[in-house]
Order: sequence, then structure tokens, then C-alpha cells
Amino acid sequence: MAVKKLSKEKIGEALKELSKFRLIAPARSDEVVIFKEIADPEEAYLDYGNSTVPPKKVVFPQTETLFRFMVGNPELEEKNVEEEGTTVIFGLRPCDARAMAIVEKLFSWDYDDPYFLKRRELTTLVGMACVEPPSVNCFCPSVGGGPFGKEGLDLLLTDMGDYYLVQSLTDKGKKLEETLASQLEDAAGGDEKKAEGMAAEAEGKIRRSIKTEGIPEKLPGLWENDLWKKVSAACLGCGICTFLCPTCHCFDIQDEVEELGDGRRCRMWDSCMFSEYSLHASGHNPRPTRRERTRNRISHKYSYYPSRFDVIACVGCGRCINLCPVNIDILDILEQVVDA
Amino acid sequence: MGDNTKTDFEPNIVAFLCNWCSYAGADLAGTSRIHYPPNVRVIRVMCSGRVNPLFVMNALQQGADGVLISGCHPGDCHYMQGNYYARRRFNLMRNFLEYLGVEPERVRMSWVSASEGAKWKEVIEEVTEGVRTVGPMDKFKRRQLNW
Amino acid sequence: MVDINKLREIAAEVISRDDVRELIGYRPGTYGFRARPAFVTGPEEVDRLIFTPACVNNLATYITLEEKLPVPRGQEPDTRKVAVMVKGCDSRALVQQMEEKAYGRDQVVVLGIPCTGVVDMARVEARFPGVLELGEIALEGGKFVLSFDGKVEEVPKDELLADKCARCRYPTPLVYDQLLDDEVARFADDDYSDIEALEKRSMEDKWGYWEEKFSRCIRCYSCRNVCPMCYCEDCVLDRINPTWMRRSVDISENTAFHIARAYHLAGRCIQCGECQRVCPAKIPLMELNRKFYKDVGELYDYEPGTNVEAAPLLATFSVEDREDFIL
Amino acid sequence: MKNPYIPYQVNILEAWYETPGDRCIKTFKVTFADEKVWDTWKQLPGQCAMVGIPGVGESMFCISSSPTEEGYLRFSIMKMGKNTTALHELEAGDSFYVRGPLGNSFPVEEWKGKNVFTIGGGIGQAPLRPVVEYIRANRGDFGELELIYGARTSEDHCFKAEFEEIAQCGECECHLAIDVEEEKWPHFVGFVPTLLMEVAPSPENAIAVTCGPPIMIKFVLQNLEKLGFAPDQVYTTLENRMKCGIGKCGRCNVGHLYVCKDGPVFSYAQLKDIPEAFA
Repeated sequence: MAVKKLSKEKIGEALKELSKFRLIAPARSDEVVIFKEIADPEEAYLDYGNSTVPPKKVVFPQTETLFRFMVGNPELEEKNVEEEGTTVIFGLRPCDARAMAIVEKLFSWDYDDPYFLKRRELTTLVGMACVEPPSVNCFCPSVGGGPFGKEGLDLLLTDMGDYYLVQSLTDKGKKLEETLASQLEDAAGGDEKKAEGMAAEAEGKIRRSIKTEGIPEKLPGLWENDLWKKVSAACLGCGICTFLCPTCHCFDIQDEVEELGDGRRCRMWDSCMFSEYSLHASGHNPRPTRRERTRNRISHKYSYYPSRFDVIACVGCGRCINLCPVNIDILDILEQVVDA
Repeated sequence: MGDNTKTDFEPNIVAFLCNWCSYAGADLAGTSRIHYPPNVRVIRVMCSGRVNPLFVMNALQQGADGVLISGCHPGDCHYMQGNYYARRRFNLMRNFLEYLGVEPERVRMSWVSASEGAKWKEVIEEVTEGVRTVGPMDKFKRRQLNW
Repeated sequence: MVDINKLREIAAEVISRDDVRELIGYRPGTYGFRARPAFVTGPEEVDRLIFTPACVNNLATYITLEEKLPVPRGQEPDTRKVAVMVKGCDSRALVQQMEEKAYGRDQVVVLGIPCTGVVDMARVEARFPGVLELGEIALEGGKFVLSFDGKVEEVPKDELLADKCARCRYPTPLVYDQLLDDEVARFADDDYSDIEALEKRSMEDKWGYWEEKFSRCIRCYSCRNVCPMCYCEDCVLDRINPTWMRRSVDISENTAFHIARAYHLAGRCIQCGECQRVCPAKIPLMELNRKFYKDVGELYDYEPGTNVEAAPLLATFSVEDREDFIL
Repeated sequence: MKNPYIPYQVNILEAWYETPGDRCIKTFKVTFADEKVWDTWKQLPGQCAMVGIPGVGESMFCISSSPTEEGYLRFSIMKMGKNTTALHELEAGDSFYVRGPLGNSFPVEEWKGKNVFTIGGGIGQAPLRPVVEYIRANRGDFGELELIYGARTSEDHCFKAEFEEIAQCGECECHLAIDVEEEKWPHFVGFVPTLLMEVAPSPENAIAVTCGPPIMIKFVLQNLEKLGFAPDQVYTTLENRMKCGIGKCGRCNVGHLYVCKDGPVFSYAQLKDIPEAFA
């Protein structure tokens, strides 16, 4: 099957076509770019670096109901994710798509998490290759990704100037391509080759890096190392680095009951940087200070996760570096780990 | 919210009454058979100074259309100063909620003494009317059915 | 501008004292124009200390942030002082904390930095994107001078200046043991024009404005954690029983959170602007805090963080307080 | 496959207090409201379940009955936080919800033919009880069974009647302790690790299982080492704050191990190199 292209003039039309599904695209609100459901193609803001909040929230919402109940009534009503319908995330970055593939390993490990997996199944990911790195702190090639990375994506768009090259990568992607049949045209023969060249060039523009070999094995041995105290001294214990991380997946489960007994059990993002995250009911906290919490965050991403799933739980998007209020820099920490 | 809701609308008002004056005043209104609007749900607290601004916010979240805090007249507080503290707190709270777009008619404060059954009636009438004119509070009410 | 050698000299002197445990200052960041907090425990470490207009953090936060772990049996608690470098706005956090008796004046050593203004890092990075190698920012005359990647660029001060500095009433620290430079006279004030404009809009307009902002909140609690005045050991937001604020993120809980956060700072916020700076969702939190600041000044003639001897606003009252709003 | 977040309703058959006080322990004997659940519920000694009430919350507890006790499950729960306080208000006839069985179990099959020592303290006997019951139900398959148990006072002893019965049945030995001297206390006075040294079990062909407060576990492990027990002969159970119970929510890890999935049962050989396990 020939590779397709989408002329930039037809992007509005294509988005309109896709809005028969639940269409999620980057949109601007003040200076912040976030992924949200869009009704009007005009809302989509495709000329962006990267979103502040990663699109993980589409498949793993910040708050979601697991089941509903009426206090005193034994019946529990399970959330039907299917009702949310087929979803298309348009224009996400390859790192964020790869993050979903990485997190899926956990959500399908041993016990299947029906909510995450169902949403993942219903969602088609249309990626937008990073011709220019979205931020100075991008380091995706160091952790196994790339600015033109295809892992996790169903379709990959590459900005070729006047048009996007459209490469379908999965069956879901092919289906979506068929939906857009009247907007797509056949691409020129050399376009794919040209995109490969652009990919190599784009990778060359990424300036930050870390040698990850050996880090997963080394981290457990640095348990009592002084570096943890040093790197966490400035930490405020807020949730920016974890909430904005595309691979952070920890959650809390809470019950909420309205006055008339109508209740729900729901889960919401939680952060290992919060003090009550690991606090026991007895008041004992196995991770009592920011030092232990920072150590756990880094170890989880770079040691525990790879030891179980063979992949580092970090995609190098640079959000935690860009947005940390006190300039705690994960690459700086990892360099200290390497040097320790 | 349709236009007709404003006329058909019966507001829910949560009133925090101090144990020593306003609660007794409301009680007196009752025992004196004074008729006043039935829209008020009374919560008795020991002093108007005990009313945490979070109570007000929580009431509005949980479906109250208006909140009234009532205590002893200045100088009459059973605990000497509680109502003075409350006065400061609620002046700021009221201005702030107005700044966010919550009508000032929704958060009211009054002084009603134990002997003022008649004033209690007037206060309730005014608060209820005020809330009725601004309509139901749905700005940041918790959604009942939240999937 | 603070003389860097003088700063390091004084820092070395302070940290060498037997009664000082730690000195909190600034050091260069990890990339671009950033600076970050430095925690110095010995005179050999003072060489990394800096002060430039990139030093935006309010370090007063760290005095109350440190977790208080139980002292192991047989050990004495470490009662040595903490030394901290503060700009004018930051010093007011110390004043307010001491006004609230969070700690005593003798528990801190304050190194005051008369401040001519810091940058808004978001503006700097938007203006000069893609700077990775460490760059420098200096304020010379009415201009910020940025040196990076072998270039030097000059930008008029007001184009990069942080908003809070354009409204700063106290550029010189109000409390200090040593001042690192000459006093700076007040060069700005707050006219609250934006607050007043918002006040005058209709109820629906106002709510529409805030609803859109609050709905962006991801509840990372960065605004709370960075705030030097948010130092309660047991925060109302973390409480499960009773649950004041639910953990779920929707417009109702987000609004409740922002009301509670701002109200807890009524008469306490010292206008350092850190909450707004750190907010990843760019919620204009200072517009909430300044509303209270304005009201508190107008109604009670009170200015937080200016007088250690004053009684905290809501822990006191006057018989004459206004009550025209009371039925 | 069933949604692992949806709990089963259980009805309380019996409920009684084991110990008095602010942090009292109450035992619930429950059965599923829907009897068909028993067909799929295959539990092993040491496994856990999330126990809770919709509207209040859920917490992880070990199932303190053995699979050999048919027709009911037992939970012994100490009153501590919001959820346990709500659970303590329930009586026979009421119901709550459980989901599970979760986590791994004691490898009792591997222990066949060996001598087993259980060393418990306080509420820590709850996860050991299914081991004891399992061995008693399959008495011929195992060697000696010895129980060492202590609590602060005689009032704080869990499962008192059962210990008495076990002591008298003649099939196994029971060693009881309290921390401080009391009148008419016929048994040992002192801490459990000290009692362990008094009993001094032989490590030959033996397994030691311990659970109790962290400080007790620490000294019991030291003493077992002194007695010559190899790390893979010693088992313990851990606990941490949990939300999902199925290895997703992230918080219960000690090092790279999830307590809810890889545990709660660990051999000392697994844990000795993980400092966080005893944090």
C-alpha cells in the first residue's frame, strides 16, 4: 500500500472527519498547551512544542470512577468504559505515545486493568514527529525512543513543509487512514526516504543525553549514598514531576459519597513525592522525608521498572526538568548516579 | 438553568447559628409562632467564631444555595470575642467569593440575639429573598452523578 | 548589584560559625539561565554561591520545609541556626513567619539582599529559546544583560522583569543580620488596576474567567508547597477524616481548593509570587492573593510581613471593624 | 476475566473482640453473600484480601483462616484508621466487601516433612494462624509444629482460646509470653526474641515463620541467625500502605518488590539485601 500524505490545507477537513469520534488534540488555553476534546478543528493547535500535561490523561484520566454504589444497597454498578466511545488522539508526540506502550506493560501485567486496557483499545494514536526538538531538555534517544519514534503509535505524521507524510503503523492506523480516504493523497516515492533523513537530522538536534547502561543495576547499591540527600534538599515535595510525567502511573483510590448515599469509588493520580503517599494508618511512614521519596522516584523509573519489564520508565520528554520549580534535573541526578 | 427556575425556585439555605443567641432567637421565633420562610436548615454551633470558612465553602459545594452565619451582637458574645473574629473572617470571605463570581446575596451574616424572634424572621425573609433573586447555586456544586 | 566576592566572603564567615548548621543560598542551575537553591554546610562550598536576577526562588520556604524526624535515643537535637539569603520580598516571609511565632528570630541568620528585581524565567526562555549551556543574566542600568552561547544581548528591564517586582513595595529586606549591598529605594508599587477591573465585571463573567482557570488545575499542590506561609504540619488538604477537599479533580473540588488555599493566605500572603511562578497550569494565583492583600489593606489597614510585633490579622480584631454587611 | 477492582459482598457470621483498648482487635468470621463465589475463590495460607465498605474505603488484611477451614473466611482487624474504625462497628448479620485472594502465600507444600516454628507478636499472629491451622489439618505431612507467641499483656493476646486448645491437644507445643510481669501468669515473661532463645529451636530440617511489630521481627531475625537458621529457612510477611492490591497503584513497594503482588510473604533470603523492607 502506498504511503499517504495529508496536505496542510486539508487538515481542518480531516479533523472534521475525525470529530465523528471522540477527538482529542492539543489546544491552547492562555499560554498552556493541553490535550482536550475538541469540537471545532480551529481549536486544535498543532504547531506546538509539547503539551504541559501529557496525553496519558486520555487513557488514564486524572480522576475516574471504578464503580458506583448506593450506600446500603449491595449492588455495585461497574463503569462501562466502552460508553466513552472510539477516541482519536491527534498530534501527540512520539515520546508520549511510547510512554503509553510502556505503562501498558504494567497495566496488563498479571492482573489486567480493565479500565486502562479498554481505553487503550478504543484509542487510536496519531503521532506528530518532532522535526525540531520541542524543548532543550529532550533526551528521548538516550532512553530508547526517538523524535520520529513509532512505538505505541498507530499513525505517524511528519511535517514535510506543505503537507504531512502519513505512515500507518498498525491495523488501527490503517482503519483510520481509510476513514480519511478522501483527505489523503498518495505521497511521492521518495518521501519516506526523505523522512528517514529528517529523522536522523532531528535526532542530531537533541542535545541532552545520558548513558543509561548500568544504571538499573547500580541504583540499588547506592541506597545509603549521600547523593540522595543532596539532590533532594531543594525538593518542595510537590507533584509536578510525577503528574506531568507521561509514564508515572501511580494512583490513589478513594470513595466519595453524596448526601443521599449516592457514591462512587474512584481512582485519581497520586504522587510518590507526597508525604501521605506511603503513610500508614498507624502514623508510621516508611519513606519519611523527601530524600527517600526522591530516591524511590528515580529508582522506580530507572531500576525497579526495568528489572520487571525490561524497559526504563522514562521517555525523555524533559517535562520534569522544564517545570520543576527548583530546577531539580533528572539528568543531573543520573549523572551523579553514574559518577557515584 | 431556565428562567422559570428563578420564580419556582425554593432556595436551600444553610444557617450556622450560635448556641447562645441566634439559636435561642430562632427558637423564640418558633415558640412565639412567628411564621418565616421554611428554606433554612439550621446547624447549631457553639459560637459564630467557630464557623470555619471551609464550612461555608463545603455547604455551597454540597448544594446549598445560600449560607447564613448568625451570632450574638457585638459585645454580647458568650465567649467575649468570638463574634468579632467571625466578623473579620466573613467580611473577607464575602468579598472574595464575590470576586470569584459568587453573588454576595449567598453568603450572609447577621446578629440575632436570644430575644429577637422577630428579627430572626426578618433576617430569614431577607436572606431567602436575596437567594431567590440570584437563583440556584450551581457554579461549583458537586455533580451528583459523576462517572 | 551584589558583589559576588563579598557575598561569598560573608557566607564563608557565617557558615564557619559554630552555631550555624546550614546556609541556604543560590547556585547556578543545570541549564540555560536557571539558578537553583544551594544548601551549604561548610566554608569550602561557598564558591558555588551566586546572586543574579535569575535567583527567583524564595528560600524562606526551606526554613519550615525540613521534616522533623524523631531524634534517635541518646542523641541531642541539632539546635544550630539556619542561615538564609533573602531578597526584599522573601524577607517579608520571615517577618510573617516570626509574627506567627513559627520560630524565633534567634533561630535564623538572615543575609539580606537589596534587590533591584528578578526576571520572569518564562519570559526569558520564551525570548531566548533553546539555550542549553549555562548563560548569565545581569541587571545593568535599566537593562537586563544576557550572556549565552558566546553572545551578549540587552533587553529593557520591564520586558523581562517578573510581575511581582514591577509591584514590589519592599526591595530592601525588612529583617536581616547582614545586608550584602546598599539599600534599594522603593521603585514600584501596586495600583491593583487589574484586580479592580476584574472586580467590576459581572458575576457570570467573573465566574467564567475563574472556571476556565481552575479547570486547568492538576492539583500538584506545587503552589502550596512552594509557599513560605504554607507551613502547617498537618495540611487541611491532606486530611482524610474529615475530608475537606476530595482528591478527585473536577471544577467543584478545584474551586474549593483554590478558595481554601487563597483564604488561608488572607492577611498572610507576602506577595513573593512564588505560587504563580511555579504553577504548571499558569493559573494567575496572584490575582487571588492580591485581592485579599488589597482588601486587608483597605479594610483593616494591615500589611502582612512588615512588622514582627504585629498580631496576625485574623487572630485579632478591633471593636470598630466594619459591619455594614451584617444584617 | 473479572474486573479485579470489583469486590464481593460478604456477610458476617460471627464477630468478636480479641483484645480490648483503643487499638482493639476484632475478628470477623464471614461468608460470601453469593455462594457461587466459593467456586472461584482459591486461597492459600498467607494470602491477603482487600477489605472495605463502599463509601468508606478499602485496606489490605491477611486472611487469618486457613483454606482447610471450609465455608468461611476470617479476618482479625486492629482498629487504627478510618476504614478499620468503620469495620469495627459491624456485627454479625452485617456485611462488608472483600476482593482477593491477593498476593503470594507461604510455600506450605515445600515445607512438607519439615519442622515448622511460628514466632508471632501481637496482631502478627493473624497471618501465622492459617499456617498453623493448615499444618494441624494436614498433621501427618509435617514434622514438629511449635508456636512462640507474645504480646504486651495477657489481655493483648489474640486467639487466646485457640492457643489453649492447641497447647492441650498434644500435637504441638505452645510457648507464650508477655512483656511485663503479671499476677497468675504461668508462662514466660519477657520479649518474644528472648523467648525464642529460651526455646532455641534446632535449624535442622526446620522452617521459621515470623510476624509481628517491625522491631520484634528485627531481633527475631537476628536471633534465628544466631541459632543457625539459614536465610532461606526463615519467612516473614510485610505490610505497607496499599490501594489496588494488584501491583498497579505503585505505593507498596519495598525496593523492586511489590508487597501486594510479590509478597506479602517473603523469605529472609529475599529481603536481607533490601534495606527498605525494614524501613
